[in-house]
Amino acid sequence: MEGVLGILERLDRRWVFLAMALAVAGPILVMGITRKTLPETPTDASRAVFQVVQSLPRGSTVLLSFDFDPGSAGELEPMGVSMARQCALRGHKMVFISLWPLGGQMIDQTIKKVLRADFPHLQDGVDYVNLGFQTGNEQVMRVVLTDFKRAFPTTKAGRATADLPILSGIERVGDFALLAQVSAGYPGSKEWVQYVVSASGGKLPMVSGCTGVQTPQLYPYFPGQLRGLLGAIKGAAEYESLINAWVSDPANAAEMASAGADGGVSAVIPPKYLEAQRRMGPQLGAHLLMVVLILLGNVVYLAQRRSQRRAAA
Amino acid sequence: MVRGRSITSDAARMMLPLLAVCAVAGFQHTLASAHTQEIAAAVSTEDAAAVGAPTTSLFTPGKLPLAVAIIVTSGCIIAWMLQARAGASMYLRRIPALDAVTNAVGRSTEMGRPVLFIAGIQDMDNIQTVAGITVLSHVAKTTAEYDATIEVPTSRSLVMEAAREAVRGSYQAAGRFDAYNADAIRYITDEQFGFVASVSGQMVREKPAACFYMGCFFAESLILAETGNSIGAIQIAGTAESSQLPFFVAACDYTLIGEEFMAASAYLSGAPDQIGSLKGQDAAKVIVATLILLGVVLATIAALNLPQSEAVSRVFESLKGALGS
Amino acid sequence: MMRIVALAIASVAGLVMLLSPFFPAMESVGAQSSEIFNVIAAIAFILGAGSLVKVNLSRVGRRDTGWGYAFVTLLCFAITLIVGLGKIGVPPNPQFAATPWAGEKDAAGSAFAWIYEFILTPITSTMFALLAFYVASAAFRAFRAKNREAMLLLGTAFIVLLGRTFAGVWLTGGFPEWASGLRLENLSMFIMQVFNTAGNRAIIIGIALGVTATSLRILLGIDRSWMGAGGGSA
Amino acid sequence: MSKEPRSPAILVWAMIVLAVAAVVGLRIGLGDGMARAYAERVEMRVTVQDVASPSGERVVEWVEWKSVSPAEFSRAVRESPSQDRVQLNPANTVGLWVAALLTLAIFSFLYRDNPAYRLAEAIIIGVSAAYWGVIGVWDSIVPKLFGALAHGWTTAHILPNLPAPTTQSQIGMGIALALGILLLLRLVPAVGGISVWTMAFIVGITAGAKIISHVESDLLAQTVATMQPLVQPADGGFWTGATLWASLPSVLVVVGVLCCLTYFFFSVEHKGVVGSAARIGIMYLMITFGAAFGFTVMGRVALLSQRVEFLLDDWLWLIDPLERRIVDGVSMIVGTGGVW
Repeated sequence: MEGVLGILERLDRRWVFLAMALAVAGPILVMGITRKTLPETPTDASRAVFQVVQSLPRGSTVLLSFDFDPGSAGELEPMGVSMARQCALRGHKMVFISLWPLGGQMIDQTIKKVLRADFPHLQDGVDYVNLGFQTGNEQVMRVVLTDFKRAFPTTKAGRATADLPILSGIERVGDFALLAQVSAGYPGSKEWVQYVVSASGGKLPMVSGCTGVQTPQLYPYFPGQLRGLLGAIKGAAEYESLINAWVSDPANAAEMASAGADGGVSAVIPPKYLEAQRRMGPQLGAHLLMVVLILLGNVVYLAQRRSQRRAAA
Repeated sequence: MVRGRSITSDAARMMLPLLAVCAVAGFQHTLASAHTQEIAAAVSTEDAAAVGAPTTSLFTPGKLPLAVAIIVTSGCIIAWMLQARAGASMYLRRIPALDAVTNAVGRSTEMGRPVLFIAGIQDMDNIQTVAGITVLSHVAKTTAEYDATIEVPTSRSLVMEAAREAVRGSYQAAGRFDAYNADAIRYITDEQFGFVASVSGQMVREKPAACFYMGCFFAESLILAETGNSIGAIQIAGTAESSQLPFFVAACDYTLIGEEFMAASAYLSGAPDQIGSLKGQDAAKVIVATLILLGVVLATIAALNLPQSEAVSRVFESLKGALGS
Repeated sequence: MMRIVALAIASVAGLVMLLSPFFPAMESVGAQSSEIFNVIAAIAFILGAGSLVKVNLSRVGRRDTGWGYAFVTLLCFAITLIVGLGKIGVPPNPQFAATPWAGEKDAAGSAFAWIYEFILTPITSTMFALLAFYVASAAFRAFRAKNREAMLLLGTAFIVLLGRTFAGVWLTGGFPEWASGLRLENLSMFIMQVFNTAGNRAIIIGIALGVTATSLRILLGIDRSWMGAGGGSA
Repeated sequence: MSKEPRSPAILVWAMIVLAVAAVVGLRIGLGDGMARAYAERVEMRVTVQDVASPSGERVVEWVEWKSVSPAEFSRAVRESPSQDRVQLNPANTVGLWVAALLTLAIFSFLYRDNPAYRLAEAIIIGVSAAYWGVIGVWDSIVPKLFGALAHGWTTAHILPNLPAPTTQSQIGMGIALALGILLLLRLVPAVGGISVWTMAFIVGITAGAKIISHVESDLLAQTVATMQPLVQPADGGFWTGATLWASLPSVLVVVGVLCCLTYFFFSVEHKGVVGSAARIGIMYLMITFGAAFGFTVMGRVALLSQRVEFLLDDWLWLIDPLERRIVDGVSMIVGTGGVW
């Protein structure tokens, strides 16, 4: 026993690093080859996101703000993909915007991955549109409060928004049925809540997905100003699993057919809709390692303290 | 330092005018509540004037609560600054992290290793960077006095300029201008992790004996603190980024949490009026706490089904209105 | 004299910013000031680049240990600058094909985009990924139950770590309904909504007061250390 | 912590490095190889107005290469072996190798500082400093400064659809240019001191603007948000366990905010009642930090996973979770002709 403790006490931190590398790479390799995922039990905050989108009347116009870039795409892209997918399944119209310079590209990727691939009948400009990035951070939010099209005069592709069919009934941000937002930092969820949701007097419901770092700062807003919250990759995986469960349920076959989802009800979920769930594998490995490390660290500490006390006595 | 008058009695004196101002603002809110919604929708943005007819009013409506809040908080701070300047004695509790600055610099001198100072990774338009630069000037004064070398890698060109200005001033004030080396304060790169890659490499090679991280930090906080830990440096951190505080708390010897960091420059200067401003901050905190308690009591009575609840609820709404929501 | 003018500039600029939200005529000053700042910061890059080049050139010139790395830095700096400013390899912008320089600086296929994708992104995101290793080392070394405060910190981290993976569900998912509040995922929610909310709120309020005081000290000219007034005392 | 590992440890590390090298070596020879990027040729053809030409317009033609997955390349070859629409993209293939080697170089810092890391560090400093300089020119100087002060020239050569500047923005950019030049005078030692004026302007606007934003969105908003009723009556009566339970969170929040604020007091000694409150406050803060730590770990691990996925998927072609290399049900990992 003394020997093990001695080793732990003098443990070079490189071994901790190696353990972390294995804890992350192992599950990625295994899950990458077997294509299996872990089951998810969704929390209230994630379930709320699913239900808010689900409860909107068919054909509502949803504003999706993708405020992130490739740096945090690992955590956030699956959220954006799932949001777009659920909106398409429910027949909602989607207006995509971004307040991050590279967000416009993230939107294009999502449109290609979800809408063009699985909902080919949806038309650009009628059922969805990418308005791209706009500089100005909170200033943009202030402008969309009164005049949405002034903040976004053209689409990302350069078309004028003034006569865009999808925006026909939209004058200000409050005219959208829902604000679905994905946030990597500033400007992000907090600013949308502060400048837009509060100013709309609570009339504009908002759901948000954010990185793990931001989650603690956003919890104070749930379930008040934020109707739903996806926290980190875990929230993304929960949300993904909720949609996948809905899609796999034969009871929803008719609705899916009317939404024009390609392929209909199928037991096999395409891998692109399992990304977040797959990434929970390395999370599990790493978290368990962290827990073990904290325990080991304290065992060492307590043993040291006991031997010090004995020496003092 | 001798203990001054108790803060509670000072705060009590502040309360009366404050409550009067709140009452006025609340009254204004109640009067305006009928059309507040429309005004809020229209005027809370700069576009009202641009989109609709230009507003004729000289003042932006709906901003009274903000003005009152700024006047009250600034008033507290200025009032105690003036008191301190007039010679009133001010007690200040010890902040161990700041008391450790001298020791850390002294240790660097003994070991013949440099002191590393990082003023965050944001530009001069972030107030934390400005606060970091003011702390830097105090640390630089100590290094000048102790004849230690100071290294200041920066992540922005403007910060480099400001840091050079501050350090040069400190060396001049300490009478050690000959020891000032502008090239020790240098720009690395704006890129967050490019900066960290360079600084952590530098730390491993030069092994500074003391590391200061004072400013706005994001994810790099832990890389810096862990690298500093692995080379056995004394580390003192201060930031107002609450998401990074846990990492500094876990990996540094001393951490200034939020407001403590903002107070560091005043504490280190030891000048009476700067210390007075800290006491003014405390008075503002008492006011905030009193308002919270008042609001909680009113909200609780309003939530209970008492006969008076409805009237209290109206008072509560006025109070919230006076505070701008 | 120079310093007094500087002090006056700071105070007047600050006062204008402070008053701008209250007067409709001045409302756009806020937005404009951030544009002015961005342009000044971009111009200031000349000074930063000057410092970078000077420090590295002198290393190469003196043949310091590791001067080769300084040379690599200079080379990469020059190449990226030329490629980016010259828009090398940038295809024409389909909408404005007649305008010579209208192509996006980082359009697909350009050299600048290649540098971004295959040099900048891998290095910076791998630096970022090092954090996963450092959190593990910090957890092993620093999260020790030395006192009550440290115990709270590590206990909370423990609950959240477990509560946010499958392990949490697996460990406490069997708790009966009346004790469902103790399930790890619900417990971590409770911590977030109560303790974390309170802690964060107080930090935010404190910072707001701290920022106000710091700014006032600067605007009133009491704290002049930023402009090299030596050690800060007025 | 950074003690040198003893010799058996070095042996273990050497074996790990060898194992990784062996996997890479095996991977190059196995199946359909590894780390290749493909692109599809897209011919671009745009007619633009040109007063110089007799017809009044001219045609601009160029070729763009759009990245496609390896599976798309295999499919294209299968359909028509002689096609040249989809091709190997040499630049991006080299790029994949560069990216992978740089990734490994940075990871090697975890073991210790070494020449590979120092090289990556030297590269990133040079590249990123220039990168941000270039961004500053194309995103700030050109559209804002040139756009306001030399609008005609900017629209003719760089940004054809840039809106005309307002007088206000022209004045603002004039100020910016003047202050920028003052700052650059730093390079002239005789008058360098004047650059402090620019700094004064920046520090002044920062200080003024931050008072407004912090008091408005932080101080006032958070104070009001804390004003919640302490008692949340639940169904089934007032003095019940349910009410008590429902009210607990709001009581804890209010107590917490007040105690944490007490901790931040500077001018009162932390003794007696104030001391107890401050101690409760620090406990709240520690729980807050613990929670933030736990959540942040999540994000950090996600980032590491992304890098590992890059190495195993894009570079080594060991896994294929997104099925980018599956052609007609056969994985290119195994090789379209070989066996795993």
